[in-house]
Amino acid sequence: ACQGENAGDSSEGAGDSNDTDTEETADFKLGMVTDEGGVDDRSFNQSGWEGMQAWAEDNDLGEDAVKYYQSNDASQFVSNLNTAIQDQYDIIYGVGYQLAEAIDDVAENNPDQHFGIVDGAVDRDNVVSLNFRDHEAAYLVGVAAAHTTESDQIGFVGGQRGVVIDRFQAGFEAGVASVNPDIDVDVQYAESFADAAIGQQIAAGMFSSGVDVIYHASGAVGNGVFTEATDRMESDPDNQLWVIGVDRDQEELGEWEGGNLTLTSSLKAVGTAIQLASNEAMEEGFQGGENIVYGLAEDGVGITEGNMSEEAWSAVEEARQAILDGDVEIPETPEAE
Amino acid sequence: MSAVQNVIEMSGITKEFGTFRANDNINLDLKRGEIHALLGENGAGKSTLMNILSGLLEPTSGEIKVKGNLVKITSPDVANELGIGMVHQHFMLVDKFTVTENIMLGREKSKFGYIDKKSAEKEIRELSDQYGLKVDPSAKVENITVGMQQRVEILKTLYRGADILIFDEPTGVLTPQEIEELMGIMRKLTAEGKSIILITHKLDEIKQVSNRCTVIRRGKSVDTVDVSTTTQQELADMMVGRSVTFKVDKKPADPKGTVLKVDQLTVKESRGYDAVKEISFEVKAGEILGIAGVDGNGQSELIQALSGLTKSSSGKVHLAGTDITNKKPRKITEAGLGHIPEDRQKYGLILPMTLEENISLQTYYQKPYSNHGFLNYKEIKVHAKRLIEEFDVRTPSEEHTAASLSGGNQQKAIIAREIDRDPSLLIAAQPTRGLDVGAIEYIHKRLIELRDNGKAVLLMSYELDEVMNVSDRIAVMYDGKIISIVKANETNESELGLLMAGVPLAEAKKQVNEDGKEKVTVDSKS
Amino acid sequence: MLSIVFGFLFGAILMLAFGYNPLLAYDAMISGVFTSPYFMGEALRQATALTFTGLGFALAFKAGFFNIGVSGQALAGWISAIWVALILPDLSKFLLLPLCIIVGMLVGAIWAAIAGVLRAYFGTSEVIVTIMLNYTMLQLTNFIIRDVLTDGGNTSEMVGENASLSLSWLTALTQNSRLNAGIFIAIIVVILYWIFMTRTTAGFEIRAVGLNSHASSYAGMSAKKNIILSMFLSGALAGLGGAIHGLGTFGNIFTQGGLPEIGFDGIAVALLGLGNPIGIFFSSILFGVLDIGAGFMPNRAGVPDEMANIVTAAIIFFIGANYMIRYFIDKRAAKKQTSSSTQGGKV
Amino acid sequence: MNTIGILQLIVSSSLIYAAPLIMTALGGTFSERSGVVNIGLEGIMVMGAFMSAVFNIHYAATFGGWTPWFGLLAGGVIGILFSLIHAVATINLRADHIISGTVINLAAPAIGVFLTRAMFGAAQTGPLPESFGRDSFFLLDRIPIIGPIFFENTSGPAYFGILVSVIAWFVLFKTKFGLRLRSVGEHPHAAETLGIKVYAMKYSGVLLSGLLGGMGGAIQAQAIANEFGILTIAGQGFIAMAAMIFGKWNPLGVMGAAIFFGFAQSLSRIGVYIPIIQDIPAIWLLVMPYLLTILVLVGVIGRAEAPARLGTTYIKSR
Ligand SMILES: Nc1ncnc2c1ncn2[C@@H]1O[C@H](COP(=O)(O)OP(=O)(O)OP(=O)(O)O)[C@@H](O)[C@H]1O
Ligand SMILES: Nc1ncnc2c1ncn2[C@@H]1O[C@H](COP(=O)(O)OP(=O)(O)OP(=O)(O)O)[C@@H](O)[C@H]1O
Ligand SMILES: [Mg+2]
Ligand SMILES: [Mg+2]
Repeated sequence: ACQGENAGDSSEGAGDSNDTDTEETADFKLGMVTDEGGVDDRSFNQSGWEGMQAWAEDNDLGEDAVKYYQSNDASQFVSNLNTAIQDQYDIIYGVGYQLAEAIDDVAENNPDQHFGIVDGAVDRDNVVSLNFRDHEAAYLVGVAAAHTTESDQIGFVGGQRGVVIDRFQAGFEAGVASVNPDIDVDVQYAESFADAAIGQQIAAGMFSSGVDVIYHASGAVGNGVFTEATDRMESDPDNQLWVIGVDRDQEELGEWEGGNLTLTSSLKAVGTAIQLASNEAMEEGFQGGENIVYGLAEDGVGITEGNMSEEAWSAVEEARQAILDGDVEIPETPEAE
Repeated sequence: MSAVQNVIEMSGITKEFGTFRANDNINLDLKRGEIHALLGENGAGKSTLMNILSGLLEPTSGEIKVKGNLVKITSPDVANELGIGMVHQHFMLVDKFTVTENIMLGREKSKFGYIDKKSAEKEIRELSDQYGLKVDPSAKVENITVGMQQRVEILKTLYRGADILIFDEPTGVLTPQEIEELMGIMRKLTAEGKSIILITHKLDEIKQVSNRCTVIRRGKSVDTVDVSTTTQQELADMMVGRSVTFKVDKKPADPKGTVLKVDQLTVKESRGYDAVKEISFEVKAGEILGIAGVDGNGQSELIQALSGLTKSSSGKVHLAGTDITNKKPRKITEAGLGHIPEDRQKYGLILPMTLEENISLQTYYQKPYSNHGFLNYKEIKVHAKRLIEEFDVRTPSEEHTAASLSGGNQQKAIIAREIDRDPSLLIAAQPTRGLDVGAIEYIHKRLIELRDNGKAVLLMSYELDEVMNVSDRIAVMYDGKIISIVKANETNESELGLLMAGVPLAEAKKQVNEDGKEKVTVDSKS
Repeated sequence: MLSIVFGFLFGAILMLAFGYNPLLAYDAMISGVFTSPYFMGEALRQATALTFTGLGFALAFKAGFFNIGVSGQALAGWISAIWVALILPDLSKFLLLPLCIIVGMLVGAIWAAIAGVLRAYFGTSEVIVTIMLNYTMLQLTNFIIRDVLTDGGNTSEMVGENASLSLSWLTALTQNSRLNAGIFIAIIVVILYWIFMTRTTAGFEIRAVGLNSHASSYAGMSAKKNIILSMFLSGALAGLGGAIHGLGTFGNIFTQGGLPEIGFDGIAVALLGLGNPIGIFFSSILFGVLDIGAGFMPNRAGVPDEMANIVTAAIIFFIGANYMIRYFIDKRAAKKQTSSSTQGGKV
Repeated sequence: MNTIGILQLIVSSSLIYAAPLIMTALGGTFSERSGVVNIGLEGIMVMGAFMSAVFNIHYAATFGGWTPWFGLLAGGVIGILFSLIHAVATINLRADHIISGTVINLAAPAIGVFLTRAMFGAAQTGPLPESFGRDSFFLLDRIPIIGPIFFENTSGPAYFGILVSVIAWFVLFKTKFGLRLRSVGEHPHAAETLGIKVYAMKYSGVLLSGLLGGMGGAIQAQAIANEFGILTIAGQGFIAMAAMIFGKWNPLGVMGAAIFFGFAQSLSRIGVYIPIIQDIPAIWLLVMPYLLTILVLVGVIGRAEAPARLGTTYIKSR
């Protein structure tokens, strides 16, 4: 198969200096197909790609061992997967639940090719599914929120309703309730992952109604939530508001003149999951047909300390331990209203 | 410098559009205080020449001297500076602007960009008083009469201080009264030392006001003559290059049964008031009924209602025995109506479509032009070719767009289409507007031919001559009503003029008689 | 044609300016698509959907309307076709497939006709109405997927074999691409569209109304009827495209954050094809190739795939500005002429 | 929440959404008043958002709190440059206005992201150091009832937009420039015979749309999204176009329409705090802004009257 001599160019960022021809050296190679958003989305896709790069470096495989394929539209998933197949990889990962159907489809037609789906489940012998206990992380930030709120009103802003965001909502609500069942969680969906103005409007409504901590799981919509919070803090610094970030450490979004209002962020280590799964596959063989779920225990999800109070942090630590010990049951779907 | 000075001298003007020569070595001079007529067939190159003078077009070659100085008129602004102003054939007015805005546009009185409307309005009022150009400065142009629009155009040039005025076919859209008024204004302007170039197809107007006349044929100047010593016939012959007849040749009418019967028809105008008020009349087979009247007295609305383009609010219309009241245009067409619409480019043609498609615009859905919803272009083409030939529509081919035809030929195409359908009634609204005498002659002939074949014709025109020469009976409309119906051969221009002004028939006859006597005495004295 | 060359040239210049190798990029794009039956199949599959949305936009455009809502109408066709297929999985293929497609087409048509009716009877701008209906359809579709087709999920079930457009020989021929029977429907529709617009009285009326509504009503055509009809047909084409995209490309539907790309690309395709159905078909293919080929540029040539969009935009720009190209050609021709004629004069 | 609280929320959250729309729709108004259709507003917003984000990141240290306002200017400038393409294409090269606008919409996101990748190594710029934040209007916020509702902690850019609307209205209807601009959109031939430079006026119209559209994008980036990425402008340009038509090409009407869109959006987001509205099923609230717009348009506003020669190419007679 032909791999462009310049393949390194597309793998911007880390370890880009090595220009020597390493075509033949890589004996285990990974491909990745992004979902809409691209590899440098400072979030999900990027985390996956960085994980792959780190994996290549750790195993001294050279940069040609990993490559990504960018999708701008849902219709490109299948063709990107097929492009990747032509380029011959040991495992091709699809990042994002949107790719599940496409992987299912392509995996059926290419039984000898190994695939991985991140954040989704495909039940085939040549596919490994990597999933996350998002609800565990959401639970922890829920605990943090409950220990931080003064008004006993907390907000949750979801992007588009669906299985994945449901996990966030359910975990978060459970976490809050575990601290104080009387706290009101105001749940709203933007029905968008893009329009920040909607996020800002929702946040404005929530803060006005007395909410003082908002957790968002809504992609770019969340930018609007942060904007609204910082705007309010700057005009009224005495009234402390908090926002909780999602998927990666969103501390930088919470900067305002007088400090930082990112209470904490729930983390989802897509890259770690890919690294772990790939190493295991390389050493012990491909985990075809398995659905490997990464939670707190595997460092697949996590939480940042952020700007939590000590009290909140120790409560979070405690809750984490309880989860690890299997002492709490966290729901994956929100309670029906 | 002599007392009689040439304010304009155009010499050897040539203008080419691509390979086409619209002006070919034309010479023209204009004396101070003179009204100089420019005469020529459609497409002879009159507007082109004047557009060059007013800075809209640049000549391919030739020289222009203004007040003795050689000048290059590279833009309308330059023309303005030189004191040249033009009233265009097609009004250059912004409909949605007020009269004041239109007049001051480009020469706004302003402080730091902020428009001083008050002082502009004041100046406009002064000008309008000075020359007797009545306008309402604050009215929107779309709401004023055509006559007033024309006065706005004239005011535009005066407001810019023009002393050389060009009028391109100014009377085509005016009523006799308005024309009369315009002639007066032109005389007044020249009396104040302004000079005028007048383009018109109407020879009597040339005789009436102008001093000299330059005739252009096919882009070349034929001659410049002294109007007082040249007859209308001579002018016309010079223009066309052959001898033309003015008198419409027609046998007396032989009316038969009623074709169109209009009963108590009332039509609301788009803004809601009644434009046509309980009108009743009939048109018989084998006759031409003319509708005379000053623009804006309900003629357009009447015709729109008859042809189904607007709905009437009460009354009945029967065409060849069928009730067509408020029927859809197609039903009415099928009941036997042919219609040459007033605005040929807006209603009559789809300019970007080919001539053949335009010629089958009324029949495309019928056999043999289509079959079960499918068009038969073979038949359409055959038909178009026949009509183009028969009606002498000048076009390179039937596949050229209607837009590529000159106005006269566009009109011929419409007439061909409508007459060929053999309608029992033909409504012809302003069928010769803006056309040259040759074309007019032809169209009048076809209308009379139609009548002689036993069809009914309803002819609406603001042109009194046309109505009188072509119609058998004349209905005069005033204020939405038919004030009177008179026989064409028993009336005269003065009587019609009075009727059009709303004077009842008996009164009008009386006045005409008295006037006539007076005139005779005046004449005999001189 | 020339515009396409200029478009690629422009892209090449831009790439050079940013230090990329345009030859490598274009080679990656072209050979990526054309050396593989699979990717040729994919390009054609993408072209299939664009042909429909392009024709849909073009039809309304001919009638004088700016149907910016092809996206929403395509989505309407997509969701309803999938919905029908999921409701009636046991119907025979013979019945189910046409039913799904027809329902998709109808729903798209009705969605567009709303704008037509409002325009005809209230004079409401179809531009605003179709923009608003786009967002409405997006929300509605996501709602239906979540609350009707699934229990809170983001992806509907796959439709059964009986509602599938795939043809095994076509799939085999193109090495498992998703190219499907839709391409043949597209070709048929292109021909039907051409016949309809140029050879039928209804098409004649739509063109006439689009060019001059006054003269059309004078000639007995109903402006209202034609406004509604043209929007209806425009939506039907878009809906058909959506249905075929849904059944053929995906076999399901999923919640989306934005309107489907095939809608806005369809507008571009229509403009590229200059409103001529054959032209639209070929520009769809060009778009398909660019779209699929772009995927090869980052990896094989190190050029960001945004470049493909820039090239596309440039091509359309040059087509729109063909006056400029004509102008220069004419000028050169004129120069030649004058020089030859002066020569002739000397002789 | 008490009534004043709800009102304040409705007003401020309507304005949040409206701010970028007002500017962009005003831009469209200038362009279309001069006779040039500009569906490229979306693309122009993208470029404005991109440029302001870049500016913000690079110059935050230099300009401090004033950065967003300079960023607004930067967005406007790039908007002008981008609209120049549209102007040249439609005015000189006689391109179809819609084709040219589509080109801009296609090219802008591609170029924006392309350059963002080149400059930041990612498809998003990341958070901007300085954003517009909230403003209270000196003294005005002290007015009882009205003050807190309208003038306290509210969107500065939105009020800037309102101010620009009033200026735009004045320019369009009260000045020499406005009269000339409108005359060119209505009847370019007439304008030409009066010595008005038709092309120059059209250029002004289109470039103004670039300026204002770019500023609209800059507001979206610096007041709302607080970054630039492919998702920063997601259809706002089209909504702005709708607002322009809705407002009948009159700057004040356009402003009203933009605020109306903000209001309708806001109702669906904050409706949960308002009695009665909170009982409406969510899906209805979600589609309400759009359906409400259509209903208002049909029921109240009726026929929109575009400039007479909108979208037609003017060819100088020479
Ligand atoms: N812009 C143009 N491009 C090409 N040819 C033109 C153009 N304008 C005018 N012509 C040609 O020049 C000829 C003269 O046109 P012009 O308008 O001057 O005629 P005219 O004498 O004013 O006719 P009319 O009496 O009908 O007004 C026309 O036959 C037309 O073919
Ligand atoms: N821009 C143009 N390019 C090419 N030809 C033109 C142009 N403008 C006008 N013409 C030509 O000018 C001719 C007449 O145009 P115009 O509108 O001046 O009619 P006209 O001379 O006034 O005729 P009529 O008096 O019969 O209405 C047409 O044959 C048309 O082909
Ligand atoms: Mg003329
Ligand atoms: Mg003429």
